[in-house]
Amino acid sequence: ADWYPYDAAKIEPPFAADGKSVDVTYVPLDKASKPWNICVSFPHMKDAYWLGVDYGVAEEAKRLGVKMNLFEAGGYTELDKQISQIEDCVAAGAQAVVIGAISADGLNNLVSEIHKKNIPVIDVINGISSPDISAKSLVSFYTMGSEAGAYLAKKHPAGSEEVEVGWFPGPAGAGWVSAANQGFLDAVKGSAVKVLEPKFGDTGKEVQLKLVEDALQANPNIRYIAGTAVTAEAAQGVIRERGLQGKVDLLSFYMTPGVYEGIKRGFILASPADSMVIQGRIAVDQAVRILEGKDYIKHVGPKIFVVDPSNIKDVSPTNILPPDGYKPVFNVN
Amino acid sequence: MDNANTPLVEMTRISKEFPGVKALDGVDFRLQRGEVHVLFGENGAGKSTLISILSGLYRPTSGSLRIDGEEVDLRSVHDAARHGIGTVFQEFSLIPTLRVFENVYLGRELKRGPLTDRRAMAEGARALFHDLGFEIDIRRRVSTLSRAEQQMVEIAKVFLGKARVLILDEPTASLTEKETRKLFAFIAKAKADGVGIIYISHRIQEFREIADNISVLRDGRLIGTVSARDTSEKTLVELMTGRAIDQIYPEIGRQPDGRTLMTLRRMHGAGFHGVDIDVRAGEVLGVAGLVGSGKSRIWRSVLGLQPIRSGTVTLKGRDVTHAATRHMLRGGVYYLPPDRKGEGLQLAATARENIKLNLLGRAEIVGRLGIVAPRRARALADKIGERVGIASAHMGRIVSKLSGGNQQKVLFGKGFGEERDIYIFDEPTVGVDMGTRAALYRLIKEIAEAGKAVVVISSDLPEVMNLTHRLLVFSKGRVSAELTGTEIAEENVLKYFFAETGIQP
Amino acid sequence: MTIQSSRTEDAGAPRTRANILLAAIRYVFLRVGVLPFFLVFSLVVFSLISNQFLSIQNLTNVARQSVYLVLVSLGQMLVLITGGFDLSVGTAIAMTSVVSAMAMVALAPVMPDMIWLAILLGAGAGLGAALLIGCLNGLGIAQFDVSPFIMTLGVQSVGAGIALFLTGGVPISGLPYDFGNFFGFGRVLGIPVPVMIALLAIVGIWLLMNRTKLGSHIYAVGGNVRAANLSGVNTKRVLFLAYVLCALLASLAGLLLTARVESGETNLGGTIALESIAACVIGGVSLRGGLGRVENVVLGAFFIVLLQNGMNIAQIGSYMQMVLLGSLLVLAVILDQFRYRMLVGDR
Amino acid sequence: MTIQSSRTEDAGAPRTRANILLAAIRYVFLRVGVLPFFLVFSLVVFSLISNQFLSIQNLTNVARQSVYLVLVSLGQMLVLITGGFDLSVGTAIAMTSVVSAMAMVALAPVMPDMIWLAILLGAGAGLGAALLIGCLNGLGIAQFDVSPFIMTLGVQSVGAGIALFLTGGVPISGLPYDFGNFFGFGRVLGIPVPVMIALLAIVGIWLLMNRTKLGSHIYAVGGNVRAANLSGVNTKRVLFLAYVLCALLASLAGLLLTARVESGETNLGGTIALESIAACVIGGVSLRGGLGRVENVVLGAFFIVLLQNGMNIAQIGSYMQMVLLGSLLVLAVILDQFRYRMLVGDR
Ligand SMILES: Nc1ncnc2c1ncn2[C@@H]1O[C@H](COP(=O)(O)OP(=O)(O)OP(=O)(O)O)[C@@H](O)[C@H]1O
Ligand SMILES: Nc1ncnc2c1ncn2[C@@H]1O[C@H](COP(=O)(O)OP(=O)(O)OP(=O)(O)O)[C@@H](O)[C@H]1O
Ligand SMILES: [Mg+2]
Ligand SMILES: [Mg+2]
Repeated sequence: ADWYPYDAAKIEPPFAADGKSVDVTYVPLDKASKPWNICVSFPHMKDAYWLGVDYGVAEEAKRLGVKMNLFEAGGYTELDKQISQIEDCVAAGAQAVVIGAISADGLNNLVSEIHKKNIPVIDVINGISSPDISAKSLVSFYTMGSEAGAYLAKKHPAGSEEVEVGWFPGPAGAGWVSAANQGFLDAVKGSAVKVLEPKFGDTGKEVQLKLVEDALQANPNIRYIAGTAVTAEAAQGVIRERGLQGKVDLLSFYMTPGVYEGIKRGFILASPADSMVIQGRIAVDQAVRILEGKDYIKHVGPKIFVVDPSNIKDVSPTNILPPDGYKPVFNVN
Repeated sequence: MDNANTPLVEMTRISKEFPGVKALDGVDFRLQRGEVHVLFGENGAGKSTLISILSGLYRPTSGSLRIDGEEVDLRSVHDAARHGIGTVFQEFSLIPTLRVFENVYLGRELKRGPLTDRRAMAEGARALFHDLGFEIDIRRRVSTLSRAEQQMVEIAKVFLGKARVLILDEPTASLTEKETRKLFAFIAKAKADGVGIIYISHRIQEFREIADNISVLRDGRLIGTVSARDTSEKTLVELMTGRAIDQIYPEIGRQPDGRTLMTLRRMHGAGFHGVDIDVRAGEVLGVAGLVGSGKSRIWRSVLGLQPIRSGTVTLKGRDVTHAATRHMLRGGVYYLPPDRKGEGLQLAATARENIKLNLLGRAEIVGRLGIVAPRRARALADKIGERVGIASAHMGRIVSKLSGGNQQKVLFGKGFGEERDIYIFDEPTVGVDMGTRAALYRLIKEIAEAGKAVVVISSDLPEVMNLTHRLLVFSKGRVSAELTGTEIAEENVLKYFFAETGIQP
Repeated sequence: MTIQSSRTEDAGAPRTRANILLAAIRYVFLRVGVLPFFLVFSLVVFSLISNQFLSIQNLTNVARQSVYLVLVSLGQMLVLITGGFDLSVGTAIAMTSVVSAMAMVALAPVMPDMIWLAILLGAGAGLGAALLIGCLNGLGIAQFDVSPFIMTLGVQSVGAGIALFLTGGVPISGLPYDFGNFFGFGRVLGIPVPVMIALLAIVGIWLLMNRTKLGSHIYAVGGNVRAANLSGVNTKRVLFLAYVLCALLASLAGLLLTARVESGETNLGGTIALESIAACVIGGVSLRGGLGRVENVVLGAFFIVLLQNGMNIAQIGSYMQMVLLGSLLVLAVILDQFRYRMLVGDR
Repeated sequence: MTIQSSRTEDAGAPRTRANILLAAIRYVFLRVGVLPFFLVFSLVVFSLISNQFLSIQNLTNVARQSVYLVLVSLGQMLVLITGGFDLSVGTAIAMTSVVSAMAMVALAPVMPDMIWLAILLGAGAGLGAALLIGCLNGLGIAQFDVSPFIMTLGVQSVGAGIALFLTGGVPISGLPYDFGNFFGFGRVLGIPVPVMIALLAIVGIWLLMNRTKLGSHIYAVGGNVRAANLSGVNTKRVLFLAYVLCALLASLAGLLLTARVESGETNLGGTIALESIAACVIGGVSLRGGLGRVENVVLGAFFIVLLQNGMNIAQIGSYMQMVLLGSLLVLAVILDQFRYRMLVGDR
């Protein structure tokens, strides 16, 4: 079962902050002409999200017949380690580099250095501000947040009864969190949805669990809990414990296996999917196309859609999630 | 300088209190230029405390201190050094991880420009050791030196600084005759240069040779200052103890033919070489010797606190040569360590808890699952406290806040926790005042007369001479004499302190 | 020094009311440490800020949230009293979570009729994994005399690597419902099961420390290891057992957390090592070893959770929370330092 | 003990070639520690695995990458030798990065003609922030006698909170180009500027430790603080200065990193505290204090970076890397333990 053609959106002009989104259908190459060496760098591989990207990157490398070599820095505080790892893999002979960046600005120098060596750099998932990037395969977290918000706004349009939403966007200060936060808040503007003060916190289950409990404590009238996937996963138990099933619904603004399972079992209401597997796949395809001098879309990402009980049966989970029991793959030869 | 009569050091009404101990009580002390002034007194009399105040280590609770007629407030050793006071502390002040010459120059490094001049320091140290006649490689790390060598480094350190006041706290404790001679020659030279010297020693026979004046301290008070030339040793000892010996030391009955409970044979280890000892029931065995003679370490190795290189230890017929400490204790040995703060007591626990710790081997206190019967343990601990004479109000106090005497009683009390056959007391009365001493001696008497074996290791000569039935004298890691009855006399013992190894009379 | 001079003052001055209050504060401070003051202070402040804070419901909420930190802090207390510390409790939690979840997920389909047996075996596997961690720590520290810092740090790194390797970072879901329903959310006699278990553990550890030989020996080893040796304590065995018990308590917390989040997670317990040390220190456990009481440690852990809860309810930003927690920790230790000096005397 | 007995053995046995080799290994081990063995071993293994590894390009790569860890490890060494440690170096780096970047971004437009002055002032501001951290640590540890663990942990938490608060977690970009061009990528005499600066720092710290009074006193305080005090060393001042110097060295690393990434970042140096301690320990610095040589620490830091580089090039998965690094650390300390016993003698 091939993943393509896949509904995607490209940004025109590429890399522009105010670029327009144009729908396209993404079709990758069939095979690479030779086994290129591609290096991939992630901030970490401690959750299912990055595992999904790993799955996409590794599978696509296998499908195209190129070599892939992946590093993870160990966390979002390890910018210096990410830099060293990328330098190391360039030294080891990488011909293209795919980066899920820890910092939007902090890698600019390195990117231009690599660019000078004629090695293409592809920006995946997180976003890098350097103009020397060759291609971007990502969706904006603003859109993710806004999709989640729009879902609620549609259910509770202006004029209907006001509903309270507890909002848990993730760790304060992280780029993707502030983008999603903005998107969510913008999308519910003008509807009957009343968002409570955002509760920032690390995306560990204990932390989110505490935040949710404390919020339910402070605001007994909450109708929805929306936030990170971890929030939604962690909240399921609390809802059940307090007998709030049906009284409080859960939303995530991105997809993980836990959220998927939750939607399937009816514990979680909905979540937009950014198809992180596909983002990984496209990044590798872009790299190969650049290396082989073929046409490529400079700035593209899979189309975002909301998964809820109505459509979950039609969605192919292997495009939006790593398969069950998938183990991280660090090398493809 | 203009007034030659101004004393170099003048300490007036100096008092110093430690929690629970009044170490000094209104002591006056003067030192002139070119004077060698001996401080004399028994253990815990306050000698070290007095010179520690002069060295800036402690600040007096009250009293004033003048140097060259000028009132000073010494806040640190560094401060004192700037006033020209150099001290050899009883407790060594060497850094084990540094080399000899680095230690010698520590705190007053030679510099060339902004950097230290290591070559000059090495040269200086070499020359100094040569002048002093100490043969030590100045590049060795101090941790690899023997105690005597460390003592030499310690001495060299203070002779390096151009001190106006030299303080030597028991410098000869572990030196040989030869090195002691060299040291005395140096002291004479310093004296001629107008340096004032404070000298602390327990060796009375040295005083005649170097001292001008002797100040005697007892229980933190100045008893008097006498001229060294006109005062006999006997008078000095009387001044020092201040009471008739037989009031303190009880007569201990001896079992005529006690069973031999423990035997040491051909014991070799760090600090002792080829030692044979029998420990018998119903007898007090004394062990005397200079610092570093091995008198402590032989027993520590028996207890498993340091390795035994060769030899055998037999306890009631069983070979226990390399047994772990706890097995020796379970076998019926009690060891009272000399350093009660470092090794003896749980400082942050109460007296009762300290004693209770040694009750945990008793079946009636600890059930089969390791559950402690709290009330029974408490009652038993209090009974032991009573037996060793700790006031019941003190049983619940944190032990570090008790006086040294009471701490020592707690340490004795730990020995009564379980049935023991052999009691080894290493410095049983260190830093303990006379009244408590008498009480502790009575405890020793009780134990011995109940048919237990008692070993008393002590650097307090009157103590070992008056308590023991049989006295072993250690010298350089060997037993230089075994004395009984009337043989146990001061000049006899002293003779064997310095006896070359193993020569029997 | 300090004590004596103030004592003399006390004796000299007339016994005014202020003096009695000061003496009472002094007494509580010396007996229990700074915690009661912190606790009273924060209770007052938070209940002024928000009237939600002191509601019964919120306080039970805090009680349940604090279960995990309490359990880990109890273990941490054991090793702190011996004079060491354990940085690998977080790894013990993650390991337990991952291993027990994997075992349950593997066993549940095999024995569908005996789901409780599968749960039991799974829990056993988790505890076993933590036991291994504890044994490693204990061995290195007691036998090879490695500094607890390096030993537990190394084990933490190794354990985290293995846990990640086992799962790839993906939560292991599909645990038996009964597990989460009972250990995560169940109630017995109206009391949440995790709270119940924590209470049992508290009582157990209290008995251990106050009524058993091992407990006395743990205090003794931390108070003065050489003196303990001379009192016939098998110091190596005691050290070893302290680390094993610590790992097992962390593991218990890991099991309860796994039940609570209903999945096996590698990223549980990321900061709990430092938090539990902080809880102990605030609860008056001395980092020099030898001092520390079970009830105060429980209070300390409870206090930290209460503080976080209060700060959450008072809407204090998470950066500010970091600053406040850090300062509080240092303050607590400085005050503890004074307390130690007062208790033991200088040097 | 150990030394003496084995010495006699050596003397007794015939001087075969194996014996000489063993004696040589013993000698190197006692003088320098385990590091040379680790280094040789990993060089051999990695160059067998990949022929990229020993290329000039990769080795200069390693040299440049190791600059930051080397600088931090030098600072860490100072405090380790005094017998403490510093967990807040990561915060010092983040603080420096954020503060200096903010200052430069604010100043550059004000003084467009004197861009170097703006850079200088910015760097000064960054160093000042780290100085504050160092002073706090030093004060708490030297004056209030707080355990280095808690003190630096608390300061770390407070500092991280403040750094995040200042930036909101968003990188500060728009630094003067000259800053990045010179300190991040510039070359002087063909040598990268960061490497140059690290070399200067190494020489400076070497001189400090081997040729100055302060250096000797740092060793003395760590070797035996009471004896140092009795020798007239102002131990509190020495302790204080060690923590200040440590923070400043970390700050220097922070400046260079900031120049390298051309933005002020709070997410630098997350694990550098533990890595630098590991580098020192592997370089033979004793956690008991008093022992440690500059050149070996530099080698230790270099080794860790080399190891990570080698593992990256050999494509060892990062989970495995965690396991390997953790085990190596513990192994190094166990071996160091033996070495210490051999050197100092078993009391
Ligand atoms: N730091 C201290 N804390 C508490 N008590 C102390 C301290 N130092 C000394 N003492 C006590 O003060 C008293 C005097 O001790 P000091 O060391 O001055 O005696 P000394 O005359 O030097 O004895 P010795 O001949 O044994 O060296 C003793 O009772 C001792 O226990
Ligand atoms: N030459 C030496 N080398 C190493 N340590 C020594 C040496 N001499 C004495 N010591 C240690 O110094 C401490 C003080 O010794 P102490 O004053 O008890 O004299 P001692 O009883 O004669 O000592 P020992 O019997 O150990 O020689 C003891 O702990 C002893 O182990
Ligand atoms: Mg003395
Ligand atoms: Mg002795």
